[in-house]
Amino acid sequence: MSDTTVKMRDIAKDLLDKGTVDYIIGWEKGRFSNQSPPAFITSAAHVGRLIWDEYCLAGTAKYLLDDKFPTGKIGIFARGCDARAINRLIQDGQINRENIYIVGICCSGMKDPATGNTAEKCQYCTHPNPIVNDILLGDPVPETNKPERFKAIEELERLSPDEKYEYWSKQFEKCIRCYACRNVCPACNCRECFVDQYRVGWQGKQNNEDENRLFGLTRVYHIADRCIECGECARACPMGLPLMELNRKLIKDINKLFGPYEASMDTETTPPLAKYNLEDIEEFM
Amino acid sequence: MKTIAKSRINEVLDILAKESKVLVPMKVNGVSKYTPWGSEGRIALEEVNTLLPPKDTLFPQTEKMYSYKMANQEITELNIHDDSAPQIIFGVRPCDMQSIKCMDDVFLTKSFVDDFYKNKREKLTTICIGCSRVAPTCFCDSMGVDPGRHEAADVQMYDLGNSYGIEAQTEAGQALLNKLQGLIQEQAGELTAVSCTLKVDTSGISDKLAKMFEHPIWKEVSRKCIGCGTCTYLCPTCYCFDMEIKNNGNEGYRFRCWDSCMFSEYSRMAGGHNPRPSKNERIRNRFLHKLEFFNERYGKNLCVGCGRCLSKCPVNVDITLFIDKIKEVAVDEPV
Amino acid sequence: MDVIEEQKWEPKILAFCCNWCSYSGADLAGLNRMKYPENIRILRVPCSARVNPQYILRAFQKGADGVLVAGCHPGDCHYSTGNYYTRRRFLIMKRLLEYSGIDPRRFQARWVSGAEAEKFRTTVTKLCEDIKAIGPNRKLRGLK
Amino acid sequence: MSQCKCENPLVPSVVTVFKIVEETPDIKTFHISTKDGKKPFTPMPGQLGMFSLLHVGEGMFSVTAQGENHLEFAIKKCGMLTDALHEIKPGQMMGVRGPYGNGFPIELCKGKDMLFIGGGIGLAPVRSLIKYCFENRDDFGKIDIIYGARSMNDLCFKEDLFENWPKERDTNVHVTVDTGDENCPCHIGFVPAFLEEINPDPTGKIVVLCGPPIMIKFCLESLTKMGFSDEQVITTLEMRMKCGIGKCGRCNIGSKYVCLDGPVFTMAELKLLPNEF
Repeated sequence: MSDTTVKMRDIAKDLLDKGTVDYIIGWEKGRFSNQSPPAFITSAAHVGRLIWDEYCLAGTAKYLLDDKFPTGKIGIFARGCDARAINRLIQDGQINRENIYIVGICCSGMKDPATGNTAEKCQYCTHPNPIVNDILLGDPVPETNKPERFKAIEELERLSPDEKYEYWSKQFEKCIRCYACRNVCPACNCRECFVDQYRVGWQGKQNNEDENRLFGLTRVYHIADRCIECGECARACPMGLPLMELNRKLIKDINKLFGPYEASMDTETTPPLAKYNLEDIEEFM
Repeated sequence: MKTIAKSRINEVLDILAKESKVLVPMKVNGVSKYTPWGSEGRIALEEVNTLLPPKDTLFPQTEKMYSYKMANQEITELNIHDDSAPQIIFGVRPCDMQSIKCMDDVFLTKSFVDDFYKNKREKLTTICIGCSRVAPTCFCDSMGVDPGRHEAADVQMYDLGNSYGIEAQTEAGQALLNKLQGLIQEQAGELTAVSCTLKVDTSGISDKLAKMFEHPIWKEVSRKCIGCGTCTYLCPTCYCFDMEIKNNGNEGYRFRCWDSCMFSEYSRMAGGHNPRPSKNERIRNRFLHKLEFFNERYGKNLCVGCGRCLSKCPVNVDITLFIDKIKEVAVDEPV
Repeated sequence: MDVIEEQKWEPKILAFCCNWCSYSGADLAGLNRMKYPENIRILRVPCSARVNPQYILRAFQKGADGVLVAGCHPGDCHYSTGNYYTRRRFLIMKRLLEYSGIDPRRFQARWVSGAEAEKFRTTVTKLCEDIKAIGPNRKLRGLK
Repeated sequence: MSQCKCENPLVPSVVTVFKIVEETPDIKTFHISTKDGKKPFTPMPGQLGMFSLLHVGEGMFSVTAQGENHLEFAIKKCGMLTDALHEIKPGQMMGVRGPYGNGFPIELCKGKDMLFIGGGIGLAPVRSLIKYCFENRDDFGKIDIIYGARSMNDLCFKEDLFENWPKERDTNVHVTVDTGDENCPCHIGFVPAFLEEINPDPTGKIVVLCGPPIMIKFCLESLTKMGFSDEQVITTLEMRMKCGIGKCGRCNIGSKYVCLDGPVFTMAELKLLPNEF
């Protein structure tokens, strides 16, 4: 059992015993050794279920939406990505910072359950240390800007329009429209998704490459300036669509056009597409 | 026993593909699924199970039902769409074979017969390959499926190492074997029985669940569900569908497409009322459908133990853990 | 599309025009009897910022061969700042469309004031010529 | 016109709407028959038909009445399809398929006194059985009809309520509205309260109850108080139905499918089902 697991359980026990939190969201072991899904611990007697290992891949923050108006505080274990996700939800007016107690965990990356290598979502992580927390576990992990995370995007940009279209056709052909990408995404926090607004008819229900593409492109644009690069969408996708190649394209462009910006590093900075600058680049003259 | 050398499988498929579409487990674009023989991709018989189930063959994710044309108030055309054609599905595993049986129950029995399904089913020949090894997520034998064979297949094959044992189980299967005469040898072969490493005890679970509709366990089980449709779309037996229209000016078509009981929109009525408003009710409906409701109606579980949802659920909502948990619960405990 | 249909093909171009400038500009073009291609279908919107980027995708999906978003010049927005947001949004959207493989010539955003009838005409004429040159759009069509 | 001859249960047959009656501002009754003037199918009272405006969508509605050569559907405006339906004019062609569902248990009702309770559009399914009773008047005892709507304007089937039905032998029609002024010709008050005022005798009686959920709830309480048993009360359910033939899976309540095993249930049957509707 790792050192962090022990500390995690101690903290959870303490928080639950003292009544600081009503319940705490962390991770537990699944059926198999390469599964550590989210867990909800409601009493100090069950803190032994909590675990911290290299398979704690799933995000915890999105669950805060299931309990927007809690009776007491919600405890939550948060890695770097979860902390930014929490900021995201706060900034989007979904949850209240006062309602949550954040136990930050400095995270040195998780493993892909299928291969045992570093998970893709962690490979390009720029903020492994929780930027917002009430208490911090573990020693901060060195952070780098990882400009190499845009390499795949640059390569794609070099293709001709038809080649690009072909590439994305091959990807969207695979999509089964299970909406796992949307449901794990902390930026996808609309009360009602455009997909479900069936009376408006934004999205056809038939599964074909083009409807799938319409979904993919619309979703990525919806979260354009709010994507926190947690990589959950691509991880959750059962069909292995490289969804972060879409998100990062927008992030790259936003940075280039409107200046350096990282979503949800705080809860105050207005996202770039929700503001403007008189001096913005002019291409539409 | 009649056998076919593994090295000659491509020839087998070539022969079969002359007369009808042959679907083979292939890895295409990183996804393993039943793919028409001859298309780009790599044959993936070594994988225990394909990522996408074979249900698409009989019940496509999007299926055109009929097209229409209108002129003002008048309907000038209404044409039923039937794209059924002879198909052979090769290399179906016993669990997926069982799933076809479940779908047969749904679409072909109980007062109405679904013609779209029936047309395709009647033209389908199934070739099942018994499993010689199992994946850690396999639990078909707990669901009453023999991993080595399935009696409903037209042709049953057995993995004998360097060759496949092959036998016809129906007339259609025999007709198919007749076409392969030149490739079939007579050879002694030893069948090795396999069993799943993952076991669950499903005895009496249906009756027990029948008493647990209001049990607090649902809240606990559903809590980590994120409400996506991965489990239902990868499930070989989930057959729920929606029917929608694609209209373009004066013409259009009506299609049906897979739908998922995990989606909030699924049970919402026109007036806005939703009998299953939260994931609590939705998870309950899915698990009860798999293990109780279907049993009551058709006398079998709607879970075949293929293990796809176990490995692909983004948050590992695990039906086997659920079954274990149900076993432990005392039903009479105060709610 | 077979060969004969291809020869008969005329592009369908959808132009979102803001009510206060570009629509007036188009109107003025009409009043002045300026001739511009009949391939343009104008859809009047209260402000160019009203144009949800998904409308562009939807337009292509429903059969448009080209899409134009036209609004007031920056600084002239009837609602003071609407077109500044438009500018940001479509800078990004344009690049996303291009990235997903849509020919960048098929989507354009332009500032056209109420007095710029001539600019409206040249813009749509040019757009129409461009689209005619690259042929019918087959992408995003939901035909498969 | 190419019309399909085969009997695919998921494909509608083409019918023409030849008459539209505006019952209330938001309820219209549509009279349909096939192109050659026939009835598309012959439903039992309480059975359903899938009604489709091909370019908009399909919806399941109960057949409210049938004639020699036509079917009638009363439809309230409350969604995408019904909004579109309210816009159509006589002569419109559309699709219909059916009949679906179990219908009212006629055998159970035969020889009994009948009490019909309807609220708003809830009279539509009940009306098919009321009409059946009058057509086979000798098979049934005394008939009471209690019907309520929000206001005088919202009463549907006014001709039946005020002209046709009261003339029938051994029949009482009680109409109430939620709100009305002193000139209002009918009773003012909610259906459950009115029911208690009328205070019917449970002996040898079958109650058919249909209306908004809240009305059903309070009527049931009143009926139980008056001594009606669950076996005596019949109601019909609303559920989201798509295929109508027990395949698509969305109208299930437990292992029952409303489109096949329902929509008509006795209260006793309903109490055995999981509480999820």
